[in-house]
Amino acid sequence: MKRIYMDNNATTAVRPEVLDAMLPFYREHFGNPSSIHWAGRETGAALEAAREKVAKLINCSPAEIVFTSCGSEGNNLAIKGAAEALRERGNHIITTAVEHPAVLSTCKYLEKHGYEVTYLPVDGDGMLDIVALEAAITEKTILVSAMWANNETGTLFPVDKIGAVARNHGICFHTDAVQAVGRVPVDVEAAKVDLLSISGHKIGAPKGVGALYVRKGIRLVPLIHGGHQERNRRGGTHNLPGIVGLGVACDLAGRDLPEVSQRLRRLRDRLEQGLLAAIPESQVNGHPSERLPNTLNVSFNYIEGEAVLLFLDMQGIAASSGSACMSDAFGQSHVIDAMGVDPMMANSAIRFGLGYDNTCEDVDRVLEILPAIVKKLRDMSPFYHE
Amino acid sequence: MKRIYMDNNATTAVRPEVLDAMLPFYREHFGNPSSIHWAGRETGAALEAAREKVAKLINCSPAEIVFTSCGSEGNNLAIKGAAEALRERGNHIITTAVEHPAVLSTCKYLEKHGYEVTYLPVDGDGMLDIVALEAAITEKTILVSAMWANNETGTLFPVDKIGAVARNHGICFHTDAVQAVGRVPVDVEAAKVDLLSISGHKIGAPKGVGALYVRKGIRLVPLIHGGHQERNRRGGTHNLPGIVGLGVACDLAGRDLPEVSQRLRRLRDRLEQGLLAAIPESQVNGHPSERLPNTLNVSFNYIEGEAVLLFLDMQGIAASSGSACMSDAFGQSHVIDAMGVDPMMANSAIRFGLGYDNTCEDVDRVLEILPAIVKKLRDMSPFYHE
Amino acid sequence: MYSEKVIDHFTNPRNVGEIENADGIGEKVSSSCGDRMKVFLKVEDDIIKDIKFQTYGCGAAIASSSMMSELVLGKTLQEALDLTNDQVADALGGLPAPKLHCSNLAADALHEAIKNYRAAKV
Amino acid sequence: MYSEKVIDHFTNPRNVGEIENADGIGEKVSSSCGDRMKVFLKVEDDIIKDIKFQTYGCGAAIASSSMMSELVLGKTLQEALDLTNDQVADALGGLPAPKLHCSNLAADALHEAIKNYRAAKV
Ligand SMILES: Cc1ncc(COP(=O)(O)O)c(C=O)c1O
Ligand SMILES: Cc1ncc(COP(=O)(O)O)c(C=O)c1O
Ligand code: FES
Ligand code: FES
Repeated sequence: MKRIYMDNNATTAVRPEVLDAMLPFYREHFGNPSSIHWAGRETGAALEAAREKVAKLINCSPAEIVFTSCGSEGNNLAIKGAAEALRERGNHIITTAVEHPAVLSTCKYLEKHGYEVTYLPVDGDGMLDIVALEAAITEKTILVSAMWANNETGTLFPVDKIGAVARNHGICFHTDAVQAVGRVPVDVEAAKVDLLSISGHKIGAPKGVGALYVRKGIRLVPLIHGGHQERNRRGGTHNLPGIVGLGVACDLAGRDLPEVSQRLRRLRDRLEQGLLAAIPESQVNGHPSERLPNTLNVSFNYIEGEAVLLFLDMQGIAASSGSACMSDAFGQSHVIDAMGVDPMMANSAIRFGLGYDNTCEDVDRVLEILPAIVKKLRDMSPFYHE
Repeated sequence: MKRIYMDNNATTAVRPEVLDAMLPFYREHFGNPSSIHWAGRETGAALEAAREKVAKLINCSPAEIVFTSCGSEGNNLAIKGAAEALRERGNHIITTAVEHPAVLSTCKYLEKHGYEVTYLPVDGDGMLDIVALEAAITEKTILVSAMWANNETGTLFPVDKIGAVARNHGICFHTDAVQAVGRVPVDVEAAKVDLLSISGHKIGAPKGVGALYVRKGIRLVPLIHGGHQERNRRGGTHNLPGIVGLGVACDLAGRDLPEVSQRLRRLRDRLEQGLLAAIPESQVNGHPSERLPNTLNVSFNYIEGEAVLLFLDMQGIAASSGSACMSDAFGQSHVIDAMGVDPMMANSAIRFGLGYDNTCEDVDRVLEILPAIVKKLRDMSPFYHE
Repeated sequence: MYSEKVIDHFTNPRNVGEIENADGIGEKVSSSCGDRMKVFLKVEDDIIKDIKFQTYGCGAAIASSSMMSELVLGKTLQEALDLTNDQVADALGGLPAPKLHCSNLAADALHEAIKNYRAAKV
Repeated sequence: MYSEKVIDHFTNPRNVGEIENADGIGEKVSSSCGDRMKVFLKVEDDIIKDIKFQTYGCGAAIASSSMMSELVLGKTLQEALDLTNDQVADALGGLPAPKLHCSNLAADALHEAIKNYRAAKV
């Protein structure tokens, strides 16, 4: 049975060029880049070369890149770090109801420590209302954290407008761009971003590495105190193989982005239109146009998403319901919920995240299999009557 | 020119068996272990198998292992996490003057947030006085953080005694065992440890992975908030290849420890005795017997350590002065300083950290080269008169 | 994560559907996840002659419904009332901890159907 | 981290040693790191006929001393006084930022030696 992986918003396979570039750094060039001897010099140069590649992809200068261990660390460092550094100026943070748990639970944590957090609502397409953002700003507002692309629906926030509003009010702007970087063009200058989180394993780099963009002049209290690494912004010996991999993945993403995103968009649209046509009472969750090209979140009323996923899995097709990190918890996705989707519709939502390796045959196989699964489950459902 | 790497306290090469075990997890088994489909199931099993291996090496149960990205993260999570969780019981922390920067700068940070920290002194061998520890305890003491093995000198603290004192007083005990695990036997039950930090890249696993042992029942506020990973103690997608590598490295370390530590001790002693015999006015920094078997910290009066390291480096020999993380800073090591070593002697301290791959020839080459380097530098020194 | 038995019952659930003119109908909604199960009974001489179910829920809920129906078909009402949620889960070879509550739907809906059957007869 | 010139001067430092009965001796201790440099001069007709140094310090300090000695040997005292720390660092092909202060020792100790030579002559 051919295995079809369509869960690339959860994580991606490491690209072969990335792995090849990493391999020499495990056993041959393994020195600590902070060391003064040959073993450190070798890796020191590789560290800075990778930094330049990451910087280039998002249009910043290398010194503005802080390497982290994952997107969650980046989000925690950005939000806690900026909140603490700016504490004397205010205690109000604005975020949105549909952020990743790494942002939401960090904000909940800060609420226990004297910060006030506004969670902006979204509309039925998962879109943010920029007027509501402006209205939420008070003179105590020190930080806006709003994601670039939603991991569950793919909806793209108007980051440049958010950035302009924040800049106008002199407020620090963090964006969780873990799903956006490498999938859509990301330019920190154009979007007036101050802090931006990246995660390697969403773009063909390995798990265990990420980066935080920190605009020059933005103060940040470190999350991981320690040595002088990363200009005192992140302690710990550098994960050289991972960092080298992230560099190469950013390089490839920058090079391939126009072509790959167009190809994935075509596949995604084929999948979307095929499913909507074949399965009555189904709907897409997310913005019709302002959406990641690889993402399809779709609901089939009267049945439960997990059951659909299990049947897909038995046929070798890997998809997911919402964020992987939530899948051991119950109930609906907080994202679909916030969009005001009817609860039964929401419960049936499943997410396809297409990736570099997906083909047209993959899509056609899903189109062949999924309608029958939905029918079988609906026939079991007490809510469904043909 | 043969390259000789003797900086294994800074970082080690990944062992071949470890790398082999990791490789399938980059491109074949790359699923997110939190996912319910085949790609997640594959890695979920590997994640738990690795957890068992790490647990076995330090004699704890797998549920007590939290995977981290490095030793520094583990130290930050342990100290900040426990300090905050225990805040209502008190605000006093006891640590030592010779801890790694990841512990010391975390404590300095907490001092800015209402905590009081006692930095216990050490004697001329870098040894902790257990009576001084007892004397420092107040009714507000909530945490003791004392390292198992010092990274610069190799001195081993009497962890079991510290653990007994802490347990008697009902105080949480964290130990930074980054240099100890895999090099000397570590048993969290025998030592009555509550929190213990491990770093992969010091024991033949890759950079970018570590673990924190958290005794059952010990409450900890997370450092990286996010999804439900690691029983809510550490958010972020698991670094599967790294974690698998850490598991295998722990397995190998447990298996080989008696043989390897004996072999390295013999090499280290040969190096130590050879240098002391060949170079007058030299001394060992660290405890004569209670010391990591692989570590030699040695001073050659009248000259500067960095100059010695540069000459060694030109001959292909990688050693270091103190902790790599400090090597872009100036001045003496805070560890050697705290031992009360005369400043000029302290300035000349260099550290050899022997590792798995070192041979007797490696040691003999250092013995052949180093005395001449010291002589050359002494001949240049305004302080030296034969 | 799921045992083979769960997968089997989930993939090929036994006794799915409705019974027209059922003697007893029971329905249960999970308080923790909102999932729902409906049980239809045909009873003769206090014996369950036929049973069907409809389930809106996760894989564990569907498998539990199917297993429950198999366990009580042909049994007396008293035997059916003695069936516990734990027994359903055990018969499936166990369920992952976060999925244990799903098996609750099955026995509870069954008991509800029996109660309604008896109430209608009085 | 270090340029080839630094490595060359560090590995084979020129003019190391002492001059017996030197005409001028200067010494400088770094306030930032405690390292120390001593310069010995032999002067004839206001020209540096011989120069030797002793340095207790890092690689950059040793290379700076050596480069300084080479730069001023055979030069007039005035030319030697005009030599700046920056010129020493530049002649070495630059030094890494945290090591810039090390080159300060060299010119400073030289100027000290000239000062002492002149003071002794008076
Ligand atoms: C004693 C000790 N603690 C902590 C660390 C930090 O470990 P890592 O580099 O994995 O963050 C090190 C090594 O750098 C160490 O030697
Ligand atoms: C939008 C978003 N933010 C943050 C994260 C967290 O990234 P990581 O798993 O690398 O910690 C993810 C993915 O899990 C994500 O999709
Ligand atoms: S999650 Fe609702 S019944 Fe299983
Ligand atoms: S560090 Fe002291 S002179 Fe360079």
